[in-house]
Amino acid sequence: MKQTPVTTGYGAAIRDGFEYLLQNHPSVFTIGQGLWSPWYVGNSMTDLDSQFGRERVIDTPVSELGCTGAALGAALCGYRPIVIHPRVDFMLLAVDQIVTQAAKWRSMFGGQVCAPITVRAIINRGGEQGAQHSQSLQSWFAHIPGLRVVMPSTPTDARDLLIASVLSDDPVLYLDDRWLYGLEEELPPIEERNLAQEGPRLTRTGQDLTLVGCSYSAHLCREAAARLSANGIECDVIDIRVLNPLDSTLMIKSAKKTGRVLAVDGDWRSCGMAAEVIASISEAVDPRVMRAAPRRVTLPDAPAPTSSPLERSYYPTVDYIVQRALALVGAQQETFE
Amino acid sequence: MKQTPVTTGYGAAIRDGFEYLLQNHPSVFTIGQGLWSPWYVGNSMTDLDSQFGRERVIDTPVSELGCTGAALGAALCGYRPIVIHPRVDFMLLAVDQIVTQAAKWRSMFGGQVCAPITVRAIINRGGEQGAQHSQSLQSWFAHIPGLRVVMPSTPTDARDLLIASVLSDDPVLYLDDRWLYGLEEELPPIEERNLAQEGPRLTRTGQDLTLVGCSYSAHLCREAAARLSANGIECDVIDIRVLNPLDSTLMIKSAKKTGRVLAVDGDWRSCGMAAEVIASISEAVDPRVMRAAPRRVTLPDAPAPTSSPLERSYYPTVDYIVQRALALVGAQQETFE
Amino acid sequence: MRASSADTSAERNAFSLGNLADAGSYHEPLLIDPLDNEALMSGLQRMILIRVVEEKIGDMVSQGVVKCPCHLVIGQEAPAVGVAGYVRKGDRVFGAHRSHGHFLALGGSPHGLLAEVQGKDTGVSRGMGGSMHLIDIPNGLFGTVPIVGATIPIAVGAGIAAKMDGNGDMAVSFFGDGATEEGAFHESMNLASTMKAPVLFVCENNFFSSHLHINLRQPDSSVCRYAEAHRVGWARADGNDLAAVRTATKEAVEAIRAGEGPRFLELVTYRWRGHVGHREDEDVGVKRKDDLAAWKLRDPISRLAVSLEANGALDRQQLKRFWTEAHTVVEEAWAEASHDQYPPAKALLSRVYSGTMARKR
Amino acid sequence: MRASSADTSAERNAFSLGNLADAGSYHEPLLIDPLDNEALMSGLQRMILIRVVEEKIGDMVSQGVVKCPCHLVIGQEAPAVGVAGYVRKGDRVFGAHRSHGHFLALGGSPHGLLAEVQGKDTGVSRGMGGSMHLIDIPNGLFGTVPIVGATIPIAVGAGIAAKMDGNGDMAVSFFGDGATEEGAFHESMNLASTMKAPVLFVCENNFFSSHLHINLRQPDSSVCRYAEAHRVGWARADGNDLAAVRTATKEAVEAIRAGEGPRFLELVTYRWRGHVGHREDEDVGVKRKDDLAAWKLRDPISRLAVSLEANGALDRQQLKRFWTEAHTVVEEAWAEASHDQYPPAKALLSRVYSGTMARKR
Ligand SMILES: Cc1ncc(C[n+]2csc(CCOP(=O)(O)OP(=O)(O)O)c2C)c(N)n1
Ligand SMILES: Cc1ncc(C[n+]2csc(CCOP(=O)(O)OP(=O)(O)O)c2C)c(N)n1
Ligand SMILES: [Mg+2]
Ligand SMILES: [Mg+2]
Repeated sequence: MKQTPVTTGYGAAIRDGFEYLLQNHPSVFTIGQGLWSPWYVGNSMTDLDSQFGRERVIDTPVSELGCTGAALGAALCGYRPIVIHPRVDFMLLAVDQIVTQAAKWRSMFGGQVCAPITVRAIINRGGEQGAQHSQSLQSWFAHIPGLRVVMPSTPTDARDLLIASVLSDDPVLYLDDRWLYGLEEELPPIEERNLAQEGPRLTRTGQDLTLVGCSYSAHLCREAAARLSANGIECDVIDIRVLNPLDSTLMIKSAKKTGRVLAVDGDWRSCGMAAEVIASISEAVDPRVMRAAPRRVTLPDAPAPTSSPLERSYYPTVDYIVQRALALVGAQQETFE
Repeated sequence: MKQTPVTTGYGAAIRDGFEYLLQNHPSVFTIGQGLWSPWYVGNSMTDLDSQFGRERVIDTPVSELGCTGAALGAALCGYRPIVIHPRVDFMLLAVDQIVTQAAKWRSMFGGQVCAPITVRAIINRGGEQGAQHSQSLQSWFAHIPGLRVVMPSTPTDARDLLIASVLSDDPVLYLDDRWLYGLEEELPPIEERNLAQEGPRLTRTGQDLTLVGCSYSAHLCREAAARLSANGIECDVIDIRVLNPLDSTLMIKSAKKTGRVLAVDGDWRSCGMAAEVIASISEAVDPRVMRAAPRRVTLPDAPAPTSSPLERSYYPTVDYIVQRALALVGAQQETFE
Repeated sequence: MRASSADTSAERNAFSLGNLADAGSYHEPLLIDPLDNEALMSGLQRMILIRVVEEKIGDMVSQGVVKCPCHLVIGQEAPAVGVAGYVRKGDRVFGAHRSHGHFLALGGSPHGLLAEVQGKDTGVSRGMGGSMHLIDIPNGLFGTVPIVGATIPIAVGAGIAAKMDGNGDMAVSFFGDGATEEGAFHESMNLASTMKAPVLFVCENNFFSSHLHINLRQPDSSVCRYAEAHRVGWARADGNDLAAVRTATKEAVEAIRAGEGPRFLELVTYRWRGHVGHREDEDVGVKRKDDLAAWKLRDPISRLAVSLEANGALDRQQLKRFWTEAHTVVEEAWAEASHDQYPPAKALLSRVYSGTMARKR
Repeated sequence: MRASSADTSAERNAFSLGNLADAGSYHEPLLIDPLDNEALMSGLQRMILIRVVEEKIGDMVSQGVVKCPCHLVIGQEAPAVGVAGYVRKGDRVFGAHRSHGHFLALGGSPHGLLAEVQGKDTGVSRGMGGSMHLIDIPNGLFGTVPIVGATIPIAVGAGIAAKMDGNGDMAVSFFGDGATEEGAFHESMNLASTMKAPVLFVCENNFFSSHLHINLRQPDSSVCRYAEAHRVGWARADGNDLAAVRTATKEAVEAIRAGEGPRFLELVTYRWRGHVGHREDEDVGVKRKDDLAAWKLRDPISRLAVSLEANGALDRQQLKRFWTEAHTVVEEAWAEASHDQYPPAKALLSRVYSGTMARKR
């Protein structure tokens, strides 16, 4: 008798990660807004409170800075808290605790303490929510030494990188994107991984072009690569996965092979993750090897709109990436004015 | 009888800007911590309170978020407040009001309001102050659409760009660096400028290498260029001045001419301003024109230390820039493994 | 002067909501000063308009026509209308995520709101804001945004501006009980108190922040104790009683305009719909369902109508007409908005900076 | 239940500092319970050690030998020492920018501190923190940092951890009056109160935040009103009276360990030096100078010494020995620290992440 494979969605996979952690690691607890609500954070934490008790799954007042600081405090005392921010935008109120405190305590105290706090924030954009409910800002946090930044693009990674983040002795920002919650896959058994050993991954190989992205953009890159392949263009696709500290080995190697790079990111352009990809590659690859100038696909230089027609043109799409990739591959003839 | 030229220091030039604004524009006021102190913000605001009254020069409780929000509120009501954060680190508590509010209100309300708030924060590093008193983070703010980011590197710019920032109808982050306060120059008469027309400036020309930096790094670049010139290497030096929105025309043009770029920045590397410079150039310049891979000089990937020997090795210096520039110029023979 | 909290335990009672929190209380007719009849009649009309607009939006949300997140104010119409009665030209009002009522109470156009929630260029925010970002400068609404607590310091700044202007104008900050948990709230109260800024802080305490009851988020259910701590004069009133809201507002606004500094109002009320969206029961448990049934008997509209009828100021026919008129206005506005255009493509980049276009990507 | 601030005006007096704020008061000998003599004697010794260390650091700052910013605690020794007397193993203490006293009161080594302010590898933070970032886990000091208010929520988290541990341990958060203006303070108080976290909040109210008197930053000078608002049991005491500090701490700590949740202490005191650095008069105007002279008569050390002498617990000789011993300890520690090594170059990158090196540039 043949078994049909059981697939798990991205949101449910995150929940699996929480369940595993709460079950196997007594030092883990989670704190943040919406944890006792049936809907606040999608299906990613459903009923964890009844399963593990409201002492370990703590819903909070509307106090982002205070709650993040509290999680850090518990982390300094041997716990491995996961603080939840249902939107990146809300988390910005807690920047001091994440960037000026958590990321720096280890180095500032000569390596005598570690702060194994995981800050999980959700990118929850679209749906006409507008400028204050749509920011992702991974580029900001990837800028900060001492803070590991993780963005899974598949259900397996969503689960396993969550576990690795929480088990890391360093502070970690873990960002998941609600637009990925629709993805499903068959999950392998859980394996505890060392986050320090995780990094970018080559998820498809080709000779013509290197596509680099993280999180939902990595997903878009994979889709675009499939479409481009149908057009006879074969891509290396790199899913960044761990944005900070960034290991650029793979992307440099790929750029040397293809000579062409398209960096895709769902954040803004200036000083963004796509800029980092291009800078890292440009610094390390002999320009004579490049067959075209590298290019970025990012958000336009504007806050997120609400109106649906504007929203549709705001976010990078597979179509747009394909179109830019085609231009890039034809770009040996491109003229630079 | 020959007159000796009267020179003004960077800090005093900022004070001149405040004085001009408060004298000529009744809608201007300033609010923040330390404004009634003789020493808190160096000599950049000395005695403004007694000169213009404590209703227009307002010292505040230790409430960064509240005071920044209050300045924004006054800006929405026709005033042109300048909110002062004596250190960038303290300003991070106000990120929501700067990034999620001020930078977005215009677009979010369909262009019906403007928020002419100027946030002035001071980069005040060194002196063994350590990790929480030394951040600059211009790269963060240059990442945000809707927020103009200004970093003057000369006394004249310190004064005139402050005035232009305050008179701009957009929210502006104006960052000055205490390490520049020692610079002196003869100031031309004040001229009100349109900030939207201001941008990077070529402060020295040469054929061999393009040096790009902002604020104190622009100063280092100028010094390094003088030293390199003595070694027969002539540099284009670009002072970015306005980091966001970034006009990359000048740096692209220069890179096409010199074929070599060294981007210097006093902020961290990943997703930083130096990455943006390199990405902007790499995207726009035919790689065949480049004579070497572009390079970055930034802070190392660590929080600021306190101990003086570590502090000395932490910040980019003229020596280090010269050394990297020499390597770059010899880099046609550089091997890329 | 050694002292401790033991010394002050007695008056902690002043900070309990008592029967104001009891869903079963406050069903009897309102105490109305006949001098206030006229204002209450127009207030009633305004509350009915808000109710009808909100029900329309709720229907359109349920049909999937309106897609932006809408936080309906049904059941909480009185605070907005009561306070708006004392807002004059020159005052600046700020709201939050649940601000359709504030917008309409100040005289905002139903068409402008209904166009905005559809993302149309004719919306009050030109289609760039949706339900959560409303603005109406001509009517004194200087902005509403959904970052909890964010407009509170902004309102203090508007108060500072009003003080500098010297015309006796004030700023008004509407927010919920949840917002009092944000540090921004406390920083703002202290700043306004210290600077004697003319700000009216209005907390609509509806017991809930999203799914969470205030008893799970704070050690006590009345938030006036914060005003007391920050030395801001405060008053608490039944937020479902337009007459009581008006009285409390009047006193507070007089003090503010007299230069006495900020004032704080806690208006106790209840929302009928879920935190976001059109449903009644999207959030939470049984207790809330029972309470809701009782709170519906404390409906600010029908209780006022009954009282005005008892008073002789209102008759059945007139009341019916109020409802019909509101429905007509709303249906017409909706129809018009439905035919309006979306913002042009260039709106995305042309509205970021003053006078210049932002860069495409 | 309509109510207003008019109803509570009477007990606002409980939140005034009264003569605690009067520099001319509290010069008479302390009220001492002879049972406390032993603890007070060792407290006296500890306060003397703090004073001598601080004076040494001040001298070294003035000579330019110590370069990192130092916020001296001279004149404010009693709160740290008094509270430390009730800190036990398992408790976690957090401080801020002015924390040399907290470090030493908990038993921290003078050499570790003096090496740290010189940036030496043997310093308590291995030369990576300087004066403003101290840590001493073995003695319960879990960290002090100079971002005002930042350790308050962190301490609440340590309290939550202690509660989860279930051993009756507590967290202690030391901060100044200025810190009560940060939103983080209020969010923390509410969180601790709601979660009944075992946290002792200790506010050393020295009237000043940098150059600015509390009357220019807040509408009232006692900060206990915030504890009252957040429903955290509080007590206020003369922060220059070690016996009073001990009594207040004892009561608070007993309540905390009994599971009653957080407690708040306001300890009224005064700093003798400028906000930062060694000088007395770096900051401000004449008023402060006059006050300082009077506050010096309220010196926590000499007032306690006089009282213990009156009590018969202490004699002149012994007191002299305390000072001499402190000087010897401090001079030896300084000399040793001066010869210690700086951190190795690789410390910059090897301490950023656990187990891996960060990238160079
Ligand atoms: C800073 C921030 N944190 C969290 C949220 C999510 N959120 C939106 S509305 C809301 C509830 C606020 O409750 P309250 O202030 O009482 O207003 P109400 O919804 O009851 O009108 C929350 C938590 C947010 N929008 N912003
Ligand atoms: C967030 C932040 N804002 C401002 C400062 C600057 N600052 C350092 S100490 C201090 C005074 C704080 O006063 P208080 O809390 O009363 O402590 P004290 O100095 O009196 O011990 C200020 C404003 C800072 N370090 N961090
Ligand atoms: Mg509410
Ligand atoms: Mg103080």
